[in-house]
Amino acid sequence: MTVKVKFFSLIREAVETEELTLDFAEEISTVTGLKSLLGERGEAWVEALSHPNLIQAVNQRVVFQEEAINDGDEVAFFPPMTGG
Amino acid sequence: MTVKVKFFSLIREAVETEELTLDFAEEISTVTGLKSLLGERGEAWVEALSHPNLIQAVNQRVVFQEEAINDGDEVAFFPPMTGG
Amino acid sequence: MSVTVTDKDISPGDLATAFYASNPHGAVTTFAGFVRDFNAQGDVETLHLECYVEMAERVLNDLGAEARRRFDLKSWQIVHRFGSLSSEKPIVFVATSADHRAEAFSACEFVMDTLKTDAPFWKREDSEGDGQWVTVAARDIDRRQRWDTKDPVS
Amino acid sequence: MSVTVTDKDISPGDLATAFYASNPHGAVTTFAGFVRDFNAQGDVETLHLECYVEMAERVLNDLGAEARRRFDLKSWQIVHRFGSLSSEKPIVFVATSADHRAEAFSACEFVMDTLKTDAPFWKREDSEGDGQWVTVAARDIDRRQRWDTKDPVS
Repeated sequence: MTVKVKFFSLIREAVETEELTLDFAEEISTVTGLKSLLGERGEAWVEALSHPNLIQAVNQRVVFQEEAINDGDEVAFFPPMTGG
Repeated sequence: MTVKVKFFSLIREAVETEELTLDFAEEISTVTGLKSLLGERGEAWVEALSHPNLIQAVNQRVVFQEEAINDGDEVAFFPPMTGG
Repeated sequence: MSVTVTDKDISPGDLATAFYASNPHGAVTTFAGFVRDFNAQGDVETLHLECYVEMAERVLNDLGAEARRRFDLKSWQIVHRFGSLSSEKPIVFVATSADHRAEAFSACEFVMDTLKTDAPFWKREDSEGDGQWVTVAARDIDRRQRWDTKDPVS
Repeated sequence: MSVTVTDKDISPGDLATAFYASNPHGAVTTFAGFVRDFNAQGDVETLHLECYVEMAERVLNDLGAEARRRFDLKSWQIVHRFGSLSSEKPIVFVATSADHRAEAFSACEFVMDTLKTDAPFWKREDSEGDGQWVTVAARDIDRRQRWDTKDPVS
């Protein structure tokens, strides 16, 4: 399955990555599964993705981390928003 | 003493008067006294000045009808305001 | 920090533009009130606003000063039209500027709620050969009164 | 009924003027937020706003639609800047139009309070060679939460 992953703000800085397109054999069923997979990239990734205030979005909507992921989805990780 | 008196909206229409400058010998001490004096002008005046929601202002400030009037003051009578 | 009471047409867009230009700082809230579209209300042709001009200027200046003190405003402006207005014409423009949006919003709403019942304007709806004075809406009295008891910002 | 998310400068005066022109009806509230004057804060030179553009457009469109439904709006507009902004530049413009001012005010404040915490923008204060991410203010979280329980207009 293919998943696009985006990172913003201090999460982006921590993993030094803006965007990834993953095409993996394993079936990843949830955001939590995706986080585990990304954690294999190193300690910085594990730390960033276990940030206590981490927010995740699937297809531009904020979701809980048990949210299902499907082929073609766009997932994003970021800290609390500070717009306006 | 000299007092300028103004009337607005339906009070103005009822007494058919926009503005009066009164120069009278009697000493009028309060707004109530002025209303009594104006009431001598006829029934339309008595009625208009006993309107249940009548508001009175002295020198451009809303006051109770016991408010004192002094020489040179500007007094106004009008119904509830509907601006904005 | 200014009050304008005028029988000339006002332009809320120009007023907002000028206010932003002189106060490019923090939070700015504006309110503009327009004459309703009379078409829905039958034969009303014109809204006439009678005004006790000297008192209106005094009341609005006092109101702006109170809003500034109560909500810690950086700046404020109140513009109110009187005279005859056709459908969709602007009647009133209020702008408030503060460090934070809570104060700017509350101050602007406080000014509008208060001027509705405390500034000496009287609305009359004119149709052909006939005029009807507008009476005070109960909701306007309620909205005015809540500022007597409420905390400055809530 | 429009959302604009842009890295170009915005002009709240022009936006207000255009909104008034297309909605000369009833009550219009606007809010404009500007970058604070950095001089008081030492060596901050620029405010940088990072944005997840596709999500911001979706969130703001949903927010405008919710405000319209909840406050019976006639019209609304949300414009939000991202990228680098110097002191006093406008960041955000919101306009709401309704039959009555209570709804216009509440809707505009609801949109601002909600987009602060729900729209994917992240502020960073940049000084020479250094950047500091802005953290969420407790008052912004409080102001967001009151809309979860409050009546539409109070």
